[in-house]
Amino acid sequence: MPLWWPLLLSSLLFAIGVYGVLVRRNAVLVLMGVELMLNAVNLNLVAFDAYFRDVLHGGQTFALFVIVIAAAEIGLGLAIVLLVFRTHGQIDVDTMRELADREEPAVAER
Amino acid sequence: MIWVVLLVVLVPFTSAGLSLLVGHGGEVAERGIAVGAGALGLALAGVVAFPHLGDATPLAHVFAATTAAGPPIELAFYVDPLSAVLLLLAHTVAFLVQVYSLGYMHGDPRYPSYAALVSLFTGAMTLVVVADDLWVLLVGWELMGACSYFLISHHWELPEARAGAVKAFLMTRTADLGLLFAILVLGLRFDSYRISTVMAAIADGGFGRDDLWLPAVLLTAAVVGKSAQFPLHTWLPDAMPGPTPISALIHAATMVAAGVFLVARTYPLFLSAPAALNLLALVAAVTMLLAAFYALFTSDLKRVLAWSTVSQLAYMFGALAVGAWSAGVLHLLAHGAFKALLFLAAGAVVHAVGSTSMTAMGGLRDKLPDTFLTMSIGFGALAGVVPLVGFFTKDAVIGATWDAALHGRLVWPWLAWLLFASAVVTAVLTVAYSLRAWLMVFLGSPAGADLAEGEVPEIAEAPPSMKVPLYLLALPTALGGLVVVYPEAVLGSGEYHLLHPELGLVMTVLVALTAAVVVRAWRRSGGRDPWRPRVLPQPQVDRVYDIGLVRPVMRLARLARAGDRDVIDAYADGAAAGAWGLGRVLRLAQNGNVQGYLMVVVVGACALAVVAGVVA
Amino acid sequence: MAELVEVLLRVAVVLLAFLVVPLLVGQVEHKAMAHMQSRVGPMYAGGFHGWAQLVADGVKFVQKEDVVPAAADRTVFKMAPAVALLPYLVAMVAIPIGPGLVGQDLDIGLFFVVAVMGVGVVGTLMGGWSSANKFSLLGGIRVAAQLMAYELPFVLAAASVAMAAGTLSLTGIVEAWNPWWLLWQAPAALVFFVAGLAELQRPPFDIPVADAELVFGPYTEYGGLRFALFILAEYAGIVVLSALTAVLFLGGWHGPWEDQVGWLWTLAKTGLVAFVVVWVRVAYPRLREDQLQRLAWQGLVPLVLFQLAVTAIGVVVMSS
Amino acid sequence: MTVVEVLFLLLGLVAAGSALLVVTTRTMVHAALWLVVTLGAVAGIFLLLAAEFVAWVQILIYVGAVVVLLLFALMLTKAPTGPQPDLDARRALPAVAVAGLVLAVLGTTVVAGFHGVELDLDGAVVGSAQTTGATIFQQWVLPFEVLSVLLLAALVGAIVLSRGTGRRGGE
Repeated sequence: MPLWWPLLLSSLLFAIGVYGVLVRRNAVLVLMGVELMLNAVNLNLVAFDAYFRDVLHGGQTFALFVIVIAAAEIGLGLAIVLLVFRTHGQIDVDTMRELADREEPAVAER
Repeated sequence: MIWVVLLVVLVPFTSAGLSLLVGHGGEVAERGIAVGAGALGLALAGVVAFPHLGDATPLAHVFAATTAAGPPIELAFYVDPLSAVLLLLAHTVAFLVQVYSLGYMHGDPRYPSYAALVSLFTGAMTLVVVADDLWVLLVGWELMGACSYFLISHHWELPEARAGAVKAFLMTRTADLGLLFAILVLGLRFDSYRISTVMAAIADGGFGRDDLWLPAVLLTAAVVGKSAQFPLHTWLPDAMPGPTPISALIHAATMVAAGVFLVARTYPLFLSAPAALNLLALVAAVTMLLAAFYALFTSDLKRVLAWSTVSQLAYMFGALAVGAWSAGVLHLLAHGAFKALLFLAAGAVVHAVGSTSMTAMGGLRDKLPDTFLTMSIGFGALAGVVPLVGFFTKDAVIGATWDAALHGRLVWPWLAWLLFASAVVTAVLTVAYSLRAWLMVFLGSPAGADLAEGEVPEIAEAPPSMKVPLYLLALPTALGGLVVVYPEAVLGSGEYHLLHPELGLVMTVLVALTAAVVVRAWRRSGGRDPWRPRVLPQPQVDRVYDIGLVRPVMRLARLARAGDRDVIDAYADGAAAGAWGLGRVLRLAQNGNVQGYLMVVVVGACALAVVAGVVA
Repeated sequence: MAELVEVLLRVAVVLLAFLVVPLLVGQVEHKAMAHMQSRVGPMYAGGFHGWAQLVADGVKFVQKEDVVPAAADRTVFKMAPAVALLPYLVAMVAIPIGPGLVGQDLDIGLFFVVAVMGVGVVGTLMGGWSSANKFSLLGGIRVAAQLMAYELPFVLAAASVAMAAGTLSLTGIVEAWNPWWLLWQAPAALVFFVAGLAELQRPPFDIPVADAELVFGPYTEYGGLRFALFILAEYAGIVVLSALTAVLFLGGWHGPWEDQVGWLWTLAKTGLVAFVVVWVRVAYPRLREDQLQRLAWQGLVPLVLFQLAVTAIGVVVMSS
Repeated sequence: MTVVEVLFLLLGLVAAGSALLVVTTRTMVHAALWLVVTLGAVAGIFLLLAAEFVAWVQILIYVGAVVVLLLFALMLTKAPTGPQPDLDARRALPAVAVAGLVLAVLGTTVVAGFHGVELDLDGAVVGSAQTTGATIFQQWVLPFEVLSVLLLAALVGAIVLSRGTGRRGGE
């Protein structure tokens, strides 16, 4: 099997994940896009692990680490989402713009 | 012993720091610190001073020295009879002022800072007196200027107090430049900043008559400013809004005395610089006469005393200018005693009456008996009445100018004659204004006699804390003439020519005649002012300063400000406006949409990757 | 060719077991529970003790109309029972009955079984959400919360025994088993069993289907064959859990004459555990939601962490 | 075409197709379910690539925990049954462009960089639990410990986040 097959699949999954993160309005769906991206990374790691015949299995090990990090990330992310839902009543990413630089900045008096 | 010297310097500074630290913590503690430190300082000054009076060998010690390039700056002390007497004078007056202030400043909300500044002032004067290094001396010198600024503006809610403080600060500070440059010139010339080293080198000779005129003239300028001599004399009378004990301190023992002290300390330099001596003589001759005239016509008690200080200081400079070192120094001591007495007594009067105007006084002899007694002694000394100290020292000064006029070598003869004439006329005028003030304050019809019964202000004698210093000062004022008779006991053995019996006789006659004239004029005026007080036209010096200095500086400042605003600021404003405008544009991207941000981030990352790929 | 035949044969046997054994468990549940509660129930189908009642039930389920609620998400609704059932079938493949008697001996069989069992809950969630019924939705939420809480002690308990054996292979674990493990791994066994019950939503952990509050939780809208599949999944889950408990903690085929009748020992132990599962349902009242969470986080997790420490110490001591 | 290649292509198609459905479906829960399919297919690919342990961890953590959490969150945030028209923001075109850019950059890189390189899977060391465990606790023990700290931090963070409003719940 050519090495670029899994790599291309990984790229494809990553791009799809990017699209999902960019276009989805619901925060949970955005998180799903993030999961897709993380999985693409894992696929890459595992493919290269197999290609290099790594006796230390660095690729697989780090794929495991990425999975752990993904679990932590999803736990925190969903905690935040639920918090937002409790305070805002919805989890639409588009409407969460409290950080927008909207007002005129105060100009120091001279 | 040398550690005691260090201690005598440190005690006032420590006391000042403590006073500020304790602050308003407690009245008792505050006052205890001020007076206790004053007493301790006086005791230590006595320990230091008495062994060094007379023929004792001077004490010199270097504590530390800088090791940088150039002549070393040393923390060096030097105690000789001159230092010793001035140390005694300064600490005595300072202690008495602290005691006196207990009564005078009672209830003043700013007493802590006041007491601290008095201590600091004393410490600064001590430093000047015992310093053997010119830079150390400069430190004390400038510290005094700063202290005087703060103390004159003690009542800073009064506009004239603020103005007087600023004026004193600016004028003395301008003159101090002379001292700074003199120090630099001397350091360059002699490769040392030690006063004793430099003076010994000058005394050894090897310098032509005109070699040292520059530092000497520079020092003269500094001294003229510090001691309020013409033409830098205008700050001293304007400093009168300060508390009266401060006037006593400044006029008698510290600030203005420092000028005379500096000349006495660097006397070899002046002796080898005739230009400076001539200048000093001229300044003294003009100043003493001018100030006496002002004193004659002002109706403000404190201003009378202030102008008399200027006039008396001119006597000292006159004596120094004609080579009569001992006469100048002794007159400084005598003046310190009786002027401190006069100011403290005047403070008691002002304290009782509530005004400094002599027209508001009169007939106070019965109401303020202690003040009357002591202040009479002070006025008598000022006027040169026979057994009092002022008679002897003034006689010595006039005698010195007479000798110089007849066969002097140090100053031009005509200048010596002018000085002599000035001194005699000033002595007459001094009698006139002293007597006038004395009559107006203590005799005649009481102020407010034309008022109704209930409206007469209650006038009571000062508390003991104010009376005791008056008597303590009256003692040397009355008996200090002995020093002139036996100067060896204080200044060490040497040739003295201080007593001039024939001149003293002439002067006494003149004093009596003048007194008779003044009393007659006073009688004719009905027990009020013997002549109409008027504001004499100032010799326009302030105006000259205004036109020649103040206005150009202000104009320059305005120009600089305009330039700063319209030119320099334009760049800053432009930069700010540019950043602001750019920020407005960039803010459009900050719409709060995380996904929008992310899109930019991803595109940026891709662009970077492409660039990296192309470059690599 | 022989290999292929063997594989096919094994799969066929597993499939057969999968179809038969859960029914046996169901029958046991019916009858044992009935007798324990002194409510005899139907005694007529098949004659003796109504042994064919289960078959009759099956026939009845098949005959019923396939109803899908109008607001439901049809695809998901229909797929949910299959998703719930299949993982247990797959899990059974890796469980050894005797030495060599296993569908597929995997190197990391334990991990495989645990991972696959976790998938089963997705089916329940699908059913709960797609029914478009608030009881179902609430039930689904409870299922998810319960799974989150009990997955951790479940996996950690399995990890404890894996650590003791030094392998993840189920066959290897049974081979490494020693009777004194009954004492050493007793807390892990308890945690594994309790957490497994909770994952299966078996009483007393059946708050998601609490009929007094939520009708029947995620399964409310299901009827006929689909409901039967869910029930079957539950019984299959009991079988897998019981078999795993037996294999991991009770020594599998170890016992007298194990060389000849080892497989029988495994089945007997599995049956015993399955009976305990039924017994527990009858004996204990249902836990409240908060009690459920507290039991998991304040009881089981600390206990199993303690067990892990004990296991680690034991392994180090014995290996030295 | 070997069996492995055929299987890979099939699984890859499934993974890519279901991933596309994850990001395009109009029904939220379907997205989560399609994610399950994607993750399962990727796990299968892991199996093909001799990463058995990673594959089952993927199933255990992702399907067993992450997806359940996602479904849990969807249910708690009252995700409605049935398709929703406004699930996507009105920036699909730029998003497609950006995703396409990413794909172009990554794809050209990997295809150009590894064109003609064969992935030889015969005799590859299967990533069993033993080898993985040995490497994790020997070579990679430091990152592992760092990761444990990270997990602890995430745990604390999640607890704080969920409890924080609980105390202010009265409002």
